[in-house]
Amino acid sequence: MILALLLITLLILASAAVAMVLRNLIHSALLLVLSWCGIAAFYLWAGAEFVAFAQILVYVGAISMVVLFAVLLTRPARDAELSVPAVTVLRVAAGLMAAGMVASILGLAVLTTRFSGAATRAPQLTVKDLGALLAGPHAAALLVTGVILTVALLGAVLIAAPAPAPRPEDHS
Amino acid sequence: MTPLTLCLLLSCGLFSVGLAAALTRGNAILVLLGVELMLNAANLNFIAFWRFSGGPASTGVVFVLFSLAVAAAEAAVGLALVIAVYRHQQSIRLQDAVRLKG
Amino acid sequence: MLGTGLLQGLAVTAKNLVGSFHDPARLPTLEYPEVQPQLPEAYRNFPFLVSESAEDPMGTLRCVACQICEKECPPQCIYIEKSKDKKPDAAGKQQIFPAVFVIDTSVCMSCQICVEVCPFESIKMDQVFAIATTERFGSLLLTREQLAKPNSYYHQIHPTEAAEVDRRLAADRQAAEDKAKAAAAAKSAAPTPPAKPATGGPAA
Amino acid sequence: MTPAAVPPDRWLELAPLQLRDWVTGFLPASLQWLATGLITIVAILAVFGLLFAYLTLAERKILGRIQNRPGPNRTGWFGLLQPFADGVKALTKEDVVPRQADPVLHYLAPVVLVALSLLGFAVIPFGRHLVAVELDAAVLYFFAAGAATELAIFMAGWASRNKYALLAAMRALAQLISYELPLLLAFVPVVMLAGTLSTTAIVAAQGGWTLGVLPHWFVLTPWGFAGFVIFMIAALAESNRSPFDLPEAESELIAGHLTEYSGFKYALFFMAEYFGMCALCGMAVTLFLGGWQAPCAALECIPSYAWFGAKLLTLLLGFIWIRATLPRLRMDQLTRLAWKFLVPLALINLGTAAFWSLTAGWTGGLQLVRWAVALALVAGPFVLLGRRLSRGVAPRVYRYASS
Repeated sequence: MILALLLITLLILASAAVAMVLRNLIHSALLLVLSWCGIAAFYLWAGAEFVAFAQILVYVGAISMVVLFAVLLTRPARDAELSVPAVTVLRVAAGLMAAGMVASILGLAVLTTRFSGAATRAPQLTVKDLGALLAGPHAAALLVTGVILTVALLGAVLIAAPAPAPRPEDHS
Repeated sequence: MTPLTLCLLLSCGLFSVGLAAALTRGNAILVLLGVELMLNAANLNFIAFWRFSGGPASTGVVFVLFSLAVAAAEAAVGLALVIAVYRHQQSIRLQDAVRLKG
Repeated sequence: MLGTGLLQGLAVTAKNLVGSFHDPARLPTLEYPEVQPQLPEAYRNFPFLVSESAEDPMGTLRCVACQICEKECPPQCIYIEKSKDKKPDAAGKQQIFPAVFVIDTSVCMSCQICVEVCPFESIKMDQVFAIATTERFGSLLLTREQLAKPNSYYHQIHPTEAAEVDRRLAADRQAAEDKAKAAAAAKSAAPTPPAKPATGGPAA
Repeated sequence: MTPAAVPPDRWLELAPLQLRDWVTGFLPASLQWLATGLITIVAILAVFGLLFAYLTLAERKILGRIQNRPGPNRTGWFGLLQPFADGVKALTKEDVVPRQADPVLHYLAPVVLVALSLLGFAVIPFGRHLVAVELDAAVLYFFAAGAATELAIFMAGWASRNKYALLAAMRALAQLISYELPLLLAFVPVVMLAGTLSTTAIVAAQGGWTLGVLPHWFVLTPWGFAGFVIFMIAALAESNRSPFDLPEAESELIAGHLTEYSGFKYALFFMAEYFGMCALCGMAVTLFLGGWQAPCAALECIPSYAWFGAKLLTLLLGFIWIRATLPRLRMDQLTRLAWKFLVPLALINLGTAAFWSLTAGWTGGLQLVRWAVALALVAGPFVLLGRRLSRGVAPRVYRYASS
């Protein structure tokens, strides 16, 4: 059990870290998909079946597609990539330091806290219970989420839709 | 080390990886993906506490479901923004997106 | 309404599927090597040489090696060497014959120009299309012996055309005989040659 | 899996299970769970592998007949050995990898695709007692597994470093994103009415007959029929079958994402396409056509897996028939059909299903009202949206080919 968790942890962290370092965007996106699959495996391990499948459906089925599409639609021009220097060392160092500090603070907090009542058995939660929860106490939140999704979809279409064709004098 | 601690450390590590990517990488898409990773790290926490709290409440799972929906919305809008920026700047490096007027 | 066109299309294909089991018009495929196709009379692909008799094809070739086809052939796939000696043809006249007559069928484009230009009706189009060989060069180079086919075969594959050719040849032969007879008769009737016309003769 | 609940004369029903138990009986008890799992996997692989082999033959034969030619008939009796000849040919062909290609992704794509397309079979109940894994969220699992196949197609197209393959990859992404939505929306009414995401429970909910002849399959209700049609159209697109085979449109993109694949990798893509098709059709059978339920009470003596197989084959032959009939769509027509026609219809269908679920208690004359309203809710939007979809498209006039 703990061995499986360790393996999953390794998979998630390694693929995410490598994905964030790679230069090839397609490779990073595909590795991130692997990481997301690892997270779904973690949910399965924890007994949250429904969430795991939803995670795969949303992340692997939808978000990864959109990301890959965005990568393909935004190929950087060759000369632009060469002329501008890549991310500066200072920036990288600062970013890594910030992330490291966050990681150490969080890790220390986790390691020093004593959690009460470590359950050994996964709580039983059937899909039916989940549906009752979503449609009962959390119905308002569900509706709001639906509205957010709709608005986000429309907004995304509006933002990404091509602007009306520029007039001839706009071309330089 | 209890499994719960390991789960929390995993989520902490994932969060840091996402944060590091968002801070260091110049590519807008990778920054977005870093933010997604941070969201996922938060979800991991919810599930871990739900699994090991031992209580009857299932709020953790429900919250993760909402969080997934919001993450999908965030990705859609974020990538649409990236494409819009690319259309103006012909680049998706965040350092290049310095002009307010397209 | 939307979708009716789709259903119509599906009906058409279903009719074909069912019909192919009982309606020969909906399954015209021949199982080729076992069932040979009935070629239409006008079908033609590569040239062959017509000989008068099946027993002695080399002796009775109509070809007189005039080399017109060789010169006219657009892809230049015909090669002819004239014979040194002469042989009597079908009419009994002494003629040169082709010592070598080769057609490279890998080059031939089946244009039938050789047939059009041949003054002796000696090259015609064949109907054999299964000429695949296991090598690239030698087997596709058809020699005189492989090309020669009797007139009866020509009648078999293109009956209408062959009958017409025979009629024409017979008429020619008849005309030649008549001319020869007339010449002979004139010779016997008037032993002295007629006087040369006063005008138009070549200056000797 | 309760063999005790079945009468003893139904031994055919239980024969596969008994065979499996007989084989695992030779092993020590500690290994039996492993052997059971392995036997299930091997059985699924063997059955669907063979089905794949003969489906390719059937497809070629039927396409041939529809195009007025006999199809392959030389290898073996009636061409029955043709799939194996093809297999040997694919295995012995040279595997060409372009020098510019991304070697890892190029290699991984077919493997991942086949693996993912096999995952779906785990939750399909092939018979009364034949389901590999009983999951609470089985339907969700199935579509999650199916959603990942698009990535493999993208990997194939992108890793080939070929412009046609890349175009195919982008087309595949656009197409699969577009049709994922109607596919998912089409089965939601089923989940609503059955009240469960478990495939076995959904099949059980379709059991029983009215008067012993009319089965309670979901396809025989207005919303079920609409959902079934939408599901099948989306399934055609999801499995990249004609008329939605834009990613591998031969006439424009050579072979799309398959351009740079040869030999056994190509065969794997082919296999994955047919596995995906079988899985989607199996899910359609489970969701709408009553799964392994017999069509009338008198025919229940035939084992349930035979019924499932018959329904599955019917749907697969329908796919082949459609492939032989309809010409390929254009990219804009494809996405327009998904977003402006199928998605609204599927959403309205949700409302129809809700109405149907709310009026479950109506009887007598009200039952007629219920049917009339539901039919109107299905047919009205179809006609109206259809009119919108085909606006500006005049009926085609055949000037030279009129019959």
